[in-house]
Amino acid sequence: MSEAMKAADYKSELKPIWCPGCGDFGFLNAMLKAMEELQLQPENTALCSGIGCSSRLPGYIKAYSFNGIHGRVLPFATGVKMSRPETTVIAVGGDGDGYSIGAGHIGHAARKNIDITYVVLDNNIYGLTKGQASPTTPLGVKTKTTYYGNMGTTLNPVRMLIAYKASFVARTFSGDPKHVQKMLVEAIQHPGFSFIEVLSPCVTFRGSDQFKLIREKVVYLDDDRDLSDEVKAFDIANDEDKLTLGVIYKQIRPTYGDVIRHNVIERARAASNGTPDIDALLKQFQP
Amino acid sequence: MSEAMKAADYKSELKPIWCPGCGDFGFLNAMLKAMEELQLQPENTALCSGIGCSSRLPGYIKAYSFNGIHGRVLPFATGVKMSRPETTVIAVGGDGDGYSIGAGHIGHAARKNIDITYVVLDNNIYGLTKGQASPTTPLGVKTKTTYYGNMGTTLNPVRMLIAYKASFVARTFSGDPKHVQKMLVEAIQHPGFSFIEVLSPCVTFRGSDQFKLIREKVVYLDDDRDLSDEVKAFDIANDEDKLTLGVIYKQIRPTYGDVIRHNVIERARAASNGTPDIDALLKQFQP
Amino acid sequence: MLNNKNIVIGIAGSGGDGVISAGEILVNAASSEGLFVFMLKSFGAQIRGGESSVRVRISDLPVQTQGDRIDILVVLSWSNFMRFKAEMQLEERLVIVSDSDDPMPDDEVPLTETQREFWYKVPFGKLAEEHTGSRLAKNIVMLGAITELFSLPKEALQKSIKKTFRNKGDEVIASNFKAIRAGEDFVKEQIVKIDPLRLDYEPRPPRLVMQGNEAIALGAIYAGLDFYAGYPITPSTEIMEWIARYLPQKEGVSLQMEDELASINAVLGASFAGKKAMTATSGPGISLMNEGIGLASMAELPAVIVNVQRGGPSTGLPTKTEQADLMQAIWGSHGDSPRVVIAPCDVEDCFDCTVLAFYISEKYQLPVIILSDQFIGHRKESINPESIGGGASGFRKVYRRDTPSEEDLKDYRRYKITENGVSPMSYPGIKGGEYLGSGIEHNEKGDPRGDVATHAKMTEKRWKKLDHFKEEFQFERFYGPQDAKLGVIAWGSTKGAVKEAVNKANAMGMSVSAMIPQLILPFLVEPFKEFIRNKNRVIIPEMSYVGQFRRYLRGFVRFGRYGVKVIPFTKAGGAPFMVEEILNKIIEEWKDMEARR
Amino acid sequence: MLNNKNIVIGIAGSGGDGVISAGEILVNAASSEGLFVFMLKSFGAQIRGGESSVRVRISDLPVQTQGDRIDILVVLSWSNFMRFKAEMQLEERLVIVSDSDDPMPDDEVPLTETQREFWYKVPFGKLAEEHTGSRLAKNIVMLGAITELFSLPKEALQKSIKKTFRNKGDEVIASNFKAIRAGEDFVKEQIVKIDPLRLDYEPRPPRLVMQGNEAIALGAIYAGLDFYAGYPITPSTEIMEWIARYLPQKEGVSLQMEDELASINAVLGASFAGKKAMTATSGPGISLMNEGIGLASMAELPAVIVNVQRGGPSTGLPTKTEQADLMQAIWGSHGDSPRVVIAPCDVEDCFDCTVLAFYISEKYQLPVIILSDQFIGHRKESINPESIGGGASGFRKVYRRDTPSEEDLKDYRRYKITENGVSPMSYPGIKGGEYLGSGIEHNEKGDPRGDVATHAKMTEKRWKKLDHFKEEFQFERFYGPQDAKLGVIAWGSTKGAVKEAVNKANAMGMSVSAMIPQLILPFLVEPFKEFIRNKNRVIIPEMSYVGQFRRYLRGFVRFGRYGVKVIPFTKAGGAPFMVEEILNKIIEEWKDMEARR
Ligand SMILES: Cc1ncc(C[n+]2csc(CCOP(=O)(O)OP(=O)(O)O)c2C)c(N)n1
Ligand SMILES: Cc1ncc(C[n+]2csc(CCOP(=O)(O)OP(=O)(O)O)c2C)c(N)n1
Ligand code: SF4
Ligand code: SF4
Ligand SMILES: [Mg+2]
Ligand SMILES: [Mg+2]
Repeated sequence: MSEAMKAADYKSELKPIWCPGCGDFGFLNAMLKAMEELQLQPENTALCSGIGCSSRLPGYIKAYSFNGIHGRVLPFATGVKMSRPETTVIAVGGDGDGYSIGAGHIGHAARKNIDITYVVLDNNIYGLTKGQASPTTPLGVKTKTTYYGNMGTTLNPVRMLIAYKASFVARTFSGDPKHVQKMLVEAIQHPGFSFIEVLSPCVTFRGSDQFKLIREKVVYLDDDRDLSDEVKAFDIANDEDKLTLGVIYKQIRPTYGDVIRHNVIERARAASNGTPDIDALLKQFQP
Repeated sequence: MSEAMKAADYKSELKPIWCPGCGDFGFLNAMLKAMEELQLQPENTALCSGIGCSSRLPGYIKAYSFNGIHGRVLPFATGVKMSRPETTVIAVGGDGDGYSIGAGHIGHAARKNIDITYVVLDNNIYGLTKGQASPTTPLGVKTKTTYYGNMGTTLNPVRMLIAYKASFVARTFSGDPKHVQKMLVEAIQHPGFSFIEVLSPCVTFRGSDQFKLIREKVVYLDDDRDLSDEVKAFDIANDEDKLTLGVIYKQIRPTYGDVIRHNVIERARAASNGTPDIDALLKQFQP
Repeated sequence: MLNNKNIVIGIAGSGGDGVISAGEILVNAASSEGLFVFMLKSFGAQIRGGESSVRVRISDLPVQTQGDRIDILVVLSWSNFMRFKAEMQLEERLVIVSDSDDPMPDDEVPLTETQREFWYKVPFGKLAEEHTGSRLAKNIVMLGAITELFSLPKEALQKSIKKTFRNKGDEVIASNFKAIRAGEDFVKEQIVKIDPLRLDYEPRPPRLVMQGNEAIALGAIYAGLDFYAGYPITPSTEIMEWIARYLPQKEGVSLQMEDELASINAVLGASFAGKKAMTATSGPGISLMNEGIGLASMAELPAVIVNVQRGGPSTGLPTKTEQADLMQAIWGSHGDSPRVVIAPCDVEDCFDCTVLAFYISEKYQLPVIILSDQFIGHRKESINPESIGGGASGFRKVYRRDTPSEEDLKDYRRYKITENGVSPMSYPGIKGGEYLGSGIEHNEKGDPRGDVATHAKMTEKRWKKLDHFKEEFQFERFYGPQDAKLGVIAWGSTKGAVKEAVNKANAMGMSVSAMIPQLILPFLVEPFKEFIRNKNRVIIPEMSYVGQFRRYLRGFVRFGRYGVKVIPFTKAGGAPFMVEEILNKIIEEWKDMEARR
Repeated sequence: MLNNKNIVIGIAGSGGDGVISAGEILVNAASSEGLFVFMLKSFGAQIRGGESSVRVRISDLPVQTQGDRIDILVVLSWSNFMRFKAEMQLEERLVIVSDSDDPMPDDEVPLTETQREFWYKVPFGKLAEEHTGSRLAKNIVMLGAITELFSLPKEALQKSIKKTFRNKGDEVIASNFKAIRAGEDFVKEQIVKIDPLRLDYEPRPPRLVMQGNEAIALGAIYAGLDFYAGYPITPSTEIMEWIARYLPQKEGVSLQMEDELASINAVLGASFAGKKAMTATSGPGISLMNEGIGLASMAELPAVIVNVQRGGPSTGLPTKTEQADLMQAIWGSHGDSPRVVIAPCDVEDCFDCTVLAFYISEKYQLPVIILSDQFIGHRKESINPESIGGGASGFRKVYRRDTPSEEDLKDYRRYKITENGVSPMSYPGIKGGEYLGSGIEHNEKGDPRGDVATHAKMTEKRWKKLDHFKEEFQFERFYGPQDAKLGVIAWGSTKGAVKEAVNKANAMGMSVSAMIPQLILPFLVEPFKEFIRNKNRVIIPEMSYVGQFRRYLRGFVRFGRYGVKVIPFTKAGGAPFMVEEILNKIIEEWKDMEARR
């Protein structure tokens, strides 16, 4: 066997373009540690993302990384996982990438229980485009596109993911990399669609006091609940005054890959009596 | 004042292309009655839709009707309502149109509380394209694209809409036009984003016994609950063995139109001291 | 003109009349006798229970089109026939077969006296009821009747019925046999045949019957498809439906995604993971995929994208054909975004093009768009089994993507600049081949880079691929004498009408030649130059109101320089070209040329 | 070549050095003296705290470009300068001003001996700290120093500082004044000026300073914009940001939507509701809007769509310029989908084009795409206030959509076929004007129809609109003598370099003329014919590797027929054309033409 890999071994040669103090650094470090903890093999790990500051992450990690287009990370990751089930697939993106332009894909990846981990680095703002409101920007906040204050209720991602039947839902905070690491390890190990909302401050466009403000609202959950009680989970997510961190919901059910392999492919092969060649397929076109 | 309008007066000259027995007929009739009950004026009513059998509905009603593109009815309706607040705006579509390709828009129209009514005629199938699985097609069902049975958990729209903070969420059944009418009237009267999931059987691609099967599972809610209790509402929606009909959730909060008018526009006009002309705007470009 | 070697039958009725299944049974019967067959279906707006019609051409000789005119009009219901009258071009010498119990609403039906001359009435419904206990089988009674009337293949008809109803049990088959016999017997006993039409043919080995969409699906599987992701849309859905059924038999994965954005991105994910992946869609769906196709260009991900064109713009005419997505296929994504565009010209070519598309896509690591259309996708043609199966004549090469060598992996550069622009591509599982793929501009390693020099170098690299592969194959088809002074250039499904028209024109003593490119992008200018060099005029027929193909050709071919006059011949879509339309244009231009000599 | 009437200053430093704000203060100062100004910014990949640079051209005479070469290089940090060295083309006779305390890493910096001849060192940071208590003001010290060194407008600089810091309070202003003075004094006291450069100009009334993106936003409001919906994307976001602030002041609604699909559809909803509506985006966003733009074509909904092009394909080079979305603007949607495409060529033209876009869009009820680019969108230019404000020279007509008359409403046909294809359009609130709008093919009333005849008729109707409006305006700009034998045809932002190059070429004794169309689609062939008629050669410079503009032109203009040789001159994007590049090409072709005479 090859030698154990260290966190630092998972680092790519690229230097992050993030602003000094950006929350995403904390996440990156926790991610490297989680990879060490799980001894992920770079060649069997795929890291996919959309577009945004946060979506630059895959470039900083040694793996099969892909930095695609804005909002489409989940379909892309689905394609990777469904065609190479032995690969550990992690999708990552921002709140804009995921909850705004990419919002249509989450429910479907979740309900199908695609066996990937989806991490949203939520900074409540569009960082890369320099400071416009995102669906999680708090009410009243003035951004470049909400000059008179942000209007419209903000979205509650955790609540949404529970409603979507995601089989693993957690929240963490990049200001607490140990907790991030723990959540990542659990999520990656979870068979099925696992989702982590990471509170990850944008110090440049949301102010440098974000870490402090979040820390004040943070409450840690412990796991001695029935994690699979959806209504309880919904209730926890509902309390928007607190920022509850930890695993909020968890349920084990067959992954889409399992279902495809065992139900679809097996049934199909039974129907065709093994692998049909082209001449066998041509039969159906005989008059 | 002009004379009272009758349901029949709201009918357009177009003949529905729906299959005999299609659930959408029941909805259409209920809709005409609801329009009568509310005495909607055709010139002040906008009916928008995407693409699908169900999305043909606007053509059958006398109003400002629009049959746009697949999945985009909510943004379109948002554009209509936000620029002409005095118009009653109703968006309608199918489960494919809304929950599949259009899924990304619902959460945003809901959280912003755009003052429109969104009706999904849910037949658990793609009707117009002749019978492929939709996100609400039950597990195991064989359709043209799920030859070996439908896989992946189905989506629970009501639960999803509650999570999205839609301010009015109801479910009804086109087999009970009186109930549909009641829900429609309440939804249209509701100030804010109102959503109605209409169980509306596709007799051609889901079998002619759909009406019967649904009727067996239907349970009517009464309204003497705290309609604004989200967790209770979530709990009701969660019970997938029953098909609970009625208003499931309701909450009154400012609509996006109100907010834009009162917060944004008023603040803006205060900032500019009334309406600036082009020369006033040019000032900021002076060196 | 009635011709016993080549018969065009039109059948119209209501949705419940079984018009389509009658057509299909007929097509199968004819094909199992080795006859050449071409069938089109048409539906009203109604989802079910509306009107429908089929047009079946049966011929002892190869056919290219649906046939301009109907020789035999079979009417199950006159009121439904009326909905199609504009689509059903009738021969002046016509044979009509209609239901005795369905009176023709005299003043509305546009039939001349001559057309009414040969007119047989058979009580389809009544006979069905009498012999099978249900009016449902009236379409089968009708088949029995016309088989007897026009000497269509009789045993083959029974075989075809047997096959069609094989899953319904012996009783149903027996009952349908009764229906056939009822029709036959009625004709034998009650009808005096006065028309001269009798199918005259040599039985040959059976031919296959296939839709264009099925041929694409089959071609994909032949080429080694691993992964399909798509979203239903008319008129492409059959590709997905077929693949959803058969790909899993080969352990491949077929996914229905939530929309087309998801479909193309899932395909790219699978391709990134080293798999052969494809999606298929139509107009609106392609418009949504443009961003993803651009990503495939930039990230150099192989992918096959099928567009079965329909009438546009927007939702347009979902069940009708048009050739107006051509320019979009070429230029639809933002930026200079290299891709390959291939257009099949008939059902068999759908198979070839798909195999070719995978070959190019995998070898050159870029998106390949197959531009089919509703006219090809939904029609049924009879096909020589040899030309599709194992030892076929067309393009049959299958390519497995170049992966990095040991040497490459020492300092792996995913986007290494090479002589032909193609770099070895790793995928998850290959140790040392890890890299960052991206849609942002990047250097050879894949690191994001925004400088002008890198962009210039990498843009060149991506486009260079197109220069190289063009020498590999022959992508054009030519008909007629090359030295003709009058030429026709067309693409895609217009081939059929052009080929028939050109053959007719030459038979009539004119000298005309035609060119139909299979490869649309990259543009290979040499064969065009060669073709037009000695021409005086070139007609460019296409089903695009604004003449997209002509605009495109003009962008590359300097007709003016060779003194060649371009004759635009455009129309909006909806119905395929008739041979006559093209032929008349040819005659017109020919005469004008002669007059000016 | 150093020239006191026209100075190009390049400033480079780290993000924290205040390079950009120094540039802006300088630009404002110069503009308030009526000088002509042109400024470009450039950033590294880092979101914040990376490197940045500006290039400011200040001139007593009108300028068209950023200036090919930098006369004065101001370096706040050499290590950051290194990131830009490829973008900073330096004059051979250069003046360098750098921080005394930032030593140059000698062996890496590409400066010739001559370039090092005039080199002043000022301790920017130290002086800032001494005089203001913080190194932050070092950019202001620098401005004081260079103002003194090169006789830049001194009082205007103070005015500009005052304006910049007006919201920060008097103390900050006072402190910055101290910083200026520190710079000035240092130069006066410690530096012996040895270079000959001193700005020489006539003070004139102040000019406005504006970005292309702001000019578009302003133009939209001038044209009566009611509704904006958009989604942020570089380099178009400033349009939305500006509108989000100012449109509500005019009681208009500006919405940030969840994506570009939503944006375009919200715009169409507002348009259906009778409002003037617009969206703006860039490359990837436009790729997503293609379906919606097609819907606007089909449903005949007015809409203005701005594409501020960036480098592509895919995510490409988000902060760099390119001209490679041209063909997509024309052909990006499926089907024959009529639209209008207009390309502004500079900041002022952004305003004009936007006013024009609304006019055309509202009058002809179709989507109009404005194709700007990052080079225009993000640069600042000084503008004559007259040319934008009330009594301006450019296109200033504002159109209110045709609504149905009493007569029309009696039997309202939304898509009535009229002589010019435009039908009266009702909107909610108009009684009797109710109708079904749709993206599916429809008849004059709006009822869905799938027949060939309706499709043919309605396709013609929709395209006819383009024939009619083309006579209304003059859409081309010409430079140089019309009878020149050598021509240049370019579009959009390439205008600047072309105009300067053509002027120079003529001044050098060559005879060259240029044509820059403002209207891209529909294609008006006549002015092109007129332009090329007497040419021998036409150079087509464009920032598209594959030459999209050339391909497009060739589709319509028969260069060959007039014996005109087309000289492609393409490059991938990233950096705008230099005047020199175009001029050299002109010289090359000119010489070759002369040689062959
Ligand atoms: C289709 C498309 N639309 C818009 C953009 C521009 N864009 C890039 S990143 C981004 C949002 C970034 O916000 P988020 O996803 O929250 O990431 P962050 O930068 O905050 O980490 C946007 C709008 C794009 N690249 N593509
Ligand atoms: C972009 C796009 N993709 C796909 C389609 C094809 N299409 C038309 S309707 C439809 C689904 C219809 O299902 P649903 O919305 O449930 O409506 P129903 O017909 O069942 O009432 C699809 C996939 C389309 N018109 N546009
Ligand atoms: S802009 Fe915000 S999110 Fe982006 S790198 Fe900077 S701090 Fe991080
Ligand atoms: S296909 Fe289904 S949904 Fe469509 S009209 Fe027929 S019954 Fe109704
Ligand atoms: Mg963010
Ligand atoms: Mg449905």
